[in-house]
Amino acid sequence: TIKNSGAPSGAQAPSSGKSGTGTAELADGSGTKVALVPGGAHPYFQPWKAAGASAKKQYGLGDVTFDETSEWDQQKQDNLLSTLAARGYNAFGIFGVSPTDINTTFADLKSQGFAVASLASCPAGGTDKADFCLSTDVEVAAYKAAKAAIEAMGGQGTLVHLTGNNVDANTQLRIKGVAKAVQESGGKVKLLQTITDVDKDLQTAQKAVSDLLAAKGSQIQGIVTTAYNPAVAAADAVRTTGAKAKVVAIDDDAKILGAIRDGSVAATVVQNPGGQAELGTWALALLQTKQCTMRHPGQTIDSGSFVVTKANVGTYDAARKARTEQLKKQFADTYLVCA
Amino acid sequence: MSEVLLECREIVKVFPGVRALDGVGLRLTAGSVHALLGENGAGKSTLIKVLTGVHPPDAGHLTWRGEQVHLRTPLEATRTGIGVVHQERNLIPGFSVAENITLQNPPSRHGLVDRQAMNAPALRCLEELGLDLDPHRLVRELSVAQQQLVEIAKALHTQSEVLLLDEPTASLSPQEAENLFQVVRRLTARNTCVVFVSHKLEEVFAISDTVTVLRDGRSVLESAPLADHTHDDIVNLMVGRAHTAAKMLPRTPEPTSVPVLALDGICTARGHQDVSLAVRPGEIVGLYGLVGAGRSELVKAVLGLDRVTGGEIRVDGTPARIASPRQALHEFGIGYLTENRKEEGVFLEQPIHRNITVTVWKKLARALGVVSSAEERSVAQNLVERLGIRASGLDQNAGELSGGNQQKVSLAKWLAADTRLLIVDEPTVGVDVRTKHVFHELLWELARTGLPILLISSDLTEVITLADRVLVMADHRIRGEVGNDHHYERMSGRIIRLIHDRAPSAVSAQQDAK
Amino acid sequence: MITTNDRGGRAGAVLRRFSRSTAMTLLCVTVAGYLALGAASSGEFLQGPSVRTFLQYLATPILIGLAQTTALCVGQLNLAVGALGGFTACLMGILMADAGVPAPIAVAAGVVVAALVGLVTGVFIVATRINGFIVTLGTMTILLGAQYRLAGTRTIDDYSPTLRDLGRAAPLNLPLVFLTALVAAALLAAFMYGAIAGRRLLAAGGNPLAARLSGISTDRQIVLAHTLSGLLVGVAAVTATASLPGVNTSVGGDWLLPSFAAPIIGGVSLNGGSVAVFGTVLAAFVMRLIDAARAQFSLDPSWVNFLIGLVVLGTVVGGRIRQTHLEKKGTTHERTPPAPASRGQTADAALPNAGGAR
Amino acid sequence: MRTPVRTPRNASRADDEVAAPKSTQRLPIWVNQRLGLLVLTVALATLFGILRPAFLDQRLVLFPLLRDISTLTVVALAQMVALSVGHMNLAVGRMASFGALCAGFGYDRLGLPLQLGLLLCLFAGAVIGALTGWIIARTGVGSFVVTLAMDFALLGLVSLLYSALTENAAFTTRPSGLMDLRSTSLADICIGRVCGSPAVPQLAQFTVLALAGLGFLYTCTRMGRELLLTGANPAAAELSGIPTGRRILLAHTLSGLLAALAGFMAAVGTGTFRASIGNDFMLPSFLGAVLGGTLLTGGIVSVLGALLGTSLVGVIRKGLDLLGVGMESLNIYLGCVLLLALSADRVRTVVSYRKVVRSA
Ligand SMILES: Nc1ncnc2c1ncn2[C@@H]1O[C@H](COP(=O)(O)OP(=O)(O)OP(=O)(O)O)[C@@H](O)[C@H]1O
Ligand SMILES: Nc1ncnc2c1ncn2[C@@H]1O[C@H](COP(=O)(O)OP(=O)(O)OP(=O)(O)O)[C@@H](O)[C@H]1O
Ligand SMILES: [Mg+2]
Ligand SMILES: [Mg+2]
Repeated sequence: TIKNSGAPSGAQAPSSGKSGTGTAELADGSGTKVALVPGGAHPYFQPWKAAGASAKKQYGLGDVTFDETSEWDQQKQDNLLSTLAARGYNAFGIFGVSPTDINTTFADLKSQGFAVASLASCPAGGTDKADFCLSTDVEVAAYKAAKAAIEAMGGQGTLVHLTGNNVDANTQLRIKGVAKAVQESGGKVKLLQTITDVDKDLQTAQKAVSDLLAAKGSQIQGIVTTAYNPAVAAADAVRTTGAKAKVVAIDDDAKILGAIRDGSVAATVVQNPGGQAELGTWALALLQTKQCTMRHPGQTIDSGSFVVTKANVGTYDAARKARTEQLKKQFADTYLVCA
Repeated sequence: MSEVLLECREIVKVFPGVRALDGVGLRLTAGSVHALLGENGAGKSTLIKVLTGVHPPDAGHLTWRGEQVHLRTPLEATRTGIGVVHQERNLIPGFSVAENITLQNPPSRHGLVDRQAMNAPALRCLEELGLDLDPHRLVRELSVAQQQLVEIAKALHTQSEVLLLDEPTASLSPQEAENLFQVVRRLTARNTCVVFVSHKLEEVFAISDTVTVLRDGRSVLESAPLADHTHDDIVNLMVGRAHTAAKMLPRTPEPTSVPVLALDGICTARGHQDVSLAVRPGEIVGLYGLVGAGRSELVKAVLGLDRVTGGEIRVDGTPARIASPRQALHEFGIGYLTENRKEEGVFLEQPIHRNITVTVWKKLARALGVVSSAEERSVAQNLVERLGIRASGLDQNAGELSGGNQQKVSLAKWLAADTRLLIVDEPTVGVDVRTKHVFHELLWELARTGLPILLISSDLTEVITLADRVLVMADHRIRGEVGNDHHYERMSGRIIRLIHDRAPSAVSAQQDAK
Repeated sequence: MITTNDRGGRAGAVLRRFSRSTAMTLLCVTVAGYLALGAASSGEFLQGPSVRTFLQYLATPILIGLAQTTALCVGQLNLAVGALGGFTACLMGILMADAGVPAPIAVAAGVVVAALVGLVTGVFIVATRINGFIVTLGTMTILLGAQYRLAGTRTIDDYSPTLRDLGRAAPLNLPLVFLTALVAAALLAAFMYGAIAGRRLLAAGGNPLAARLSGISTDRQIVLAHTLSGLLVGVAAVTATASLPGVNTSVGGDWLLPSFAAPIIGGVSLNGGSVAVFGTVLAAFVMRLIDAARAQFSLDPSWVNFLIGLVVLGTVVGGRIRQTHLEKKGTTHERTPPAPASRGQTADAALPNAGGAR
Repeated sequence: MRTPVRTPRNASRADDEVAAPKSTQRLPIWVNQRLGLLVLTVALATLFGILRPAFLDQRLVLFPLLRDISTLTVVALAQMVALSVGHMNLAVGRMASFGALCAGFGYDRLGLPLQLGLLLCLFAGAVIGALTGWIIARTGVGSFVVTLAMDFALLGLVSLLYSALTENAAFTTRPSGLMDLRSTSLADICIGRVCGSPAVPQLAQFTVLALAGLGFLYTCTRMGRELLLTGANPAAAELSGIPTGRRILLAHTLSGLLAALAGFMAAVGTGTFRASIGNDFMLPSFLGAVLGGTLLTGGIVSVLGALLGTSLVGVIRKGLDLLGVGMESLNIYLGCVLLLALSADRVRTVVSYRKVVRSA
């Protein structure tokens, strides 16, 4: 049922797989060693570990490793990648620490013949030197979060945005996304302040939130957070101080899901890290074995983002799984060209 | 024969690069004053450190009242009954006088310091030394001499049976030294043994009973009665051969020539009033005063380290404004040998050759500021030999030298600098007899070749030996001038009188203020 | 011998000394800044909840500042402040949440472990004679690893509600954690000023050789200082664990620089031998004021950093200009350095003129 | 010779037969701390090479390792220069990022060629350093406080400038030659048939230059000596006629310049000029310098030591990476190996000291 549209005619073996992935069924992955390299330790990436391990088993890959030792430093990440290459890894799923630099790294790896995927974040500036980029659109996710917050606030009021490192391309995109949502409200929602640089540690985040609530608490109706530590801190502050501000968080760490359940967080925008790792590993294996190539090298693929509220907190994961399945089909159908 | 308290035999102590003690013996008997003599670097301080548990000996025995002991830490030594004043000042700058004095066993209640109980013993010790000092003052606010006395008071506080004094009088004025000797006599009357290290042989002969002489880490005379030896004997033993003081060639400074440095009515922020003096080519001007008279401070103000509020400084007859010691050295050719060698004189953690050549790098520098290491070393080597500095090499850190040798290093850099005027502040503090003569000859010769020297010294003999004129300073003012006739009795009488003419009024003024 | 009059004079001298000290300057800055903020927020800043928030977050900077002070007073540095704090916080969290250890025991265990780590660090420094800077850098790295190993990337939050309540409690609007920090500061001050052991510590820091010659084991003081420092970090970790929404690997990540800034701005010298508990506390206040101002005026953090930097540099330069001005006018011999001076000469210059009429 | 007067050779000195103190052997050269570091580094590299032969892979392992070491060595040197006068530079990282900002600005807005941008970067670093030094020297306030304030000011300034000047908070324009500088090694330089090793990045030329320059400064010149003595004892240095104020200024200027150079190298290493450059410079700067034997209190520096200290840490880290030590244990092992290695070195020193003393 799945046709590889646009694939060169002929040389098409009939699909044999139950999943109906056609020739995108991996023939032999035992020579493929995939390294999944996040930018550093962060709860967001934790599903990668399990997804990578299961992909290894499922597709019979030579190895899949998860290495988060890069400590949010581009140079360390570059070093780590070459070390991994020296250790025999030949396919890389990478979250680039610095979106403006990572293309150079991708180009380096590509030039050595490795398969490279940009996972969870795309290089800044439109071009992508990796084979593909499978990520949430950061700007869209932030936009969705802001929308959710505005909705929770009842469509009007004052909003505050808490986020991470100011001088980071992704942060700039998040700021843009939130601004866009605020603008769309047509003046009914006012963005009081964007507080950056509060993701470094939990205490800084908590302090910033408390100070904010102490100084301007009465004016604030909504808080949208697009970084982990501020989200945890904001949820807690709202719960303990009884402030009426609605908090919208990001990601689905256990702590945040708990807060959704107890109501201190109105909504969260979850992304699809598990899907990214699973699909990424699979596609990397196909590319590495030269079984397939990308139809449009450097293509950007949205892995999806979902607004989760108390209502769908129990079910969103199923929706996400479905989305992953659908993505896989799309990969086989349109993004990959397989021999 | 009274009881032998502490005895040591065949003590050996090795430092990398030098065998500081090489089989030294010493016997200390109760109720005596034992002089420990030797040239700079002979090993006196090292022996004292071995006896007080600072350095573990590499070989040898120590016995206390006939029983063998091992002193591993200073605390053990104190507990055994050995008190000590080390050569270098060792006080805690941020603590009060009282607390420093009682540092070894502070009075306490339930582990808390009892500051009230601290004052009485501190005051008692200070009083014994005739020192009127507020026990609450912080030690870092005290002058060098006051700190030295506090250090002695601290040793008195331990009430030990053996008291080792390593050059206690080096920076004391005669009065204070005399006070100290009174204390020493009182202590010996109480059956304490006092070990006395000094380079001032007059003092040694005045108070000591027995003597040990060290040379190159060996005892050449061991615990012998001092009365059996003459002054010259002792010097010969220390030096290792017949020592003859050289006859110094006469010097005739030209009294009418333009002074190289002239101060005219100088007032400073530190309270100097109307200070005038002049130093002419080839002249040695002595500036005498009791400790704390303000001589060092005057020089520092002149060199731009402190504010001059009035008066005029003239160099070679032209009015000059000296902003910094650097300008003084490089523009006016004025060198200043500081009295405070540990803090301001030598770079303890730096090799000797750097310490000496620091003032001449500017001259040695070639293109790109390159200083040839060989040339630097030859300058340093030359001075090391000339001053007889005892070191295991030019690369040894100055901090590892004996006190007197550090003083020589400190002087050496000014000799290297080839200045047009030399201001020397207490140049022979802690310098041994022979070297002191060498220093004196050197200063004399320098003056003979036309170098003017301003000699600040609290050592009256030194001033009378060297100076052409003696200015007397007290309480930040020049009290008068005495032409030197090199006759000790006459001169000392006149100088002391100048000081004491005004002293009573100063004292009463102080009392009024209180 | 000491008359009452004398004592009065001494009290006067102490007062005079204080009026010229760094602490005085800081006190003025704190009061002025606080009032200015109060005025700017039209009084809101001086009201209950704001005051409470303000004080709540003072606990950590004060405690880590004190921890660093104890290390600095013997001339050591403790780079492991943040890592040890984070590690201890995570340890307590894990003990309570995962191992089900009752809160009091977990807290006690945390503090003891922190003190033990300090002890081991001290012993290692003394035994190997490796520079304390390097050793604490090493322990910092190890502790960072251990903290990550304990907590991973999750946030541990299901621990004792009582502890949490205590962490948030604020009788009379004075947060308990802040009071804890103040008590720690008072105890430390009493220890440093009044206890024999504290005096030994300072003696060893002020002049190690002299202390050794007076029978004080500098080695032991170094060990003690690191142990105390660890203990204070442990207390800081307790307050953090109690007041945070949960503990994770990021806790302690931002402690290092503030831990140095507070004592050094407060007047502690890096060379050892000095301690300024009051100054450290005040410096923490000043830094906290900046946070509060940032929230009050909705300042961009970049601007805040930029301004802090400029203001400090400006104060430093301005203080110097004022001083030169005063000196020129000749109205004073004594200087009030705006911050600890690096050169010995300033210390001399600040001394009373002995030659004058007294 | 410039000694002023001839020695007064008189009777008492003419027949001078005073034996110099019996000197024993001084500590042998092999007690030298630098040598210890070198031995340690080589030993660990060999160990890792045996455990994982891939460690000796020139292109994938050694090249990036050396590129890293090159950059961090310059950072350590920047700190070392400040330490030499007994000061600290807490703003090394921020000076680096400021320098990189200026270089990026030059390439992006002014269209400067590679070399000119580098010069602009160095100039900017030197100016900031000089400003810092000037404030310290003029006010006498501790370098810790001043450089901390400078760190804050630059932290803010750099982010403000990046936000104002760029879209992505980074300058992405790359002048021609930049990418070559990033990825070329000595293998790309051939003299006749003989080419260099592919393990040595060309970026290392800056490090070599910095090492040579500072080595020359500290061992051969008057400035270097005066810097050291200023650090060893400021009061004595001032009284010996050293312009301590100017030397402090010089030290901080050099420190700023080297920091900026490191910032440039870091930017070249990753490809763009962005604000996060230098974020992690402070601790390695101290670690490299202090491990190498530079005293925190001033007066003693070791230029080669900075290289060796940085290399040791780099090798340990790389080795652990290659062994596949995960995030959970990496830091634990890193710290332990470092401390163990150093203790071993200490033992060696103590043993040899004892030997010398005993043999005397
Ligand atoms: N810590 C040390 N390291 C190396 N050498 C040392 C050390 N302490 C002393 N020495 C050496 O030991 C020798 C004896 O020194 P010591 O200080 O005992 O001399 P001294 O007799 O007290 O001289 P002075 O009269 O000058 O004080 C000297 O050559 C000195 O350089
Ligand atoms: N650091 C200081 N703090 C307080 N008072 C000081 C300090 N240094 C010196 N004084 C005081 O200043 C006065 C002058 O000291 P100065 O050192 O100039 O005297 P001096 O004549 O050179 O005597 P000497 O050098 O022999 O001690 C003394 O009364 C001394 O107590
Ligand atoms: Mg001596
Ligand atoms: Mg004097």
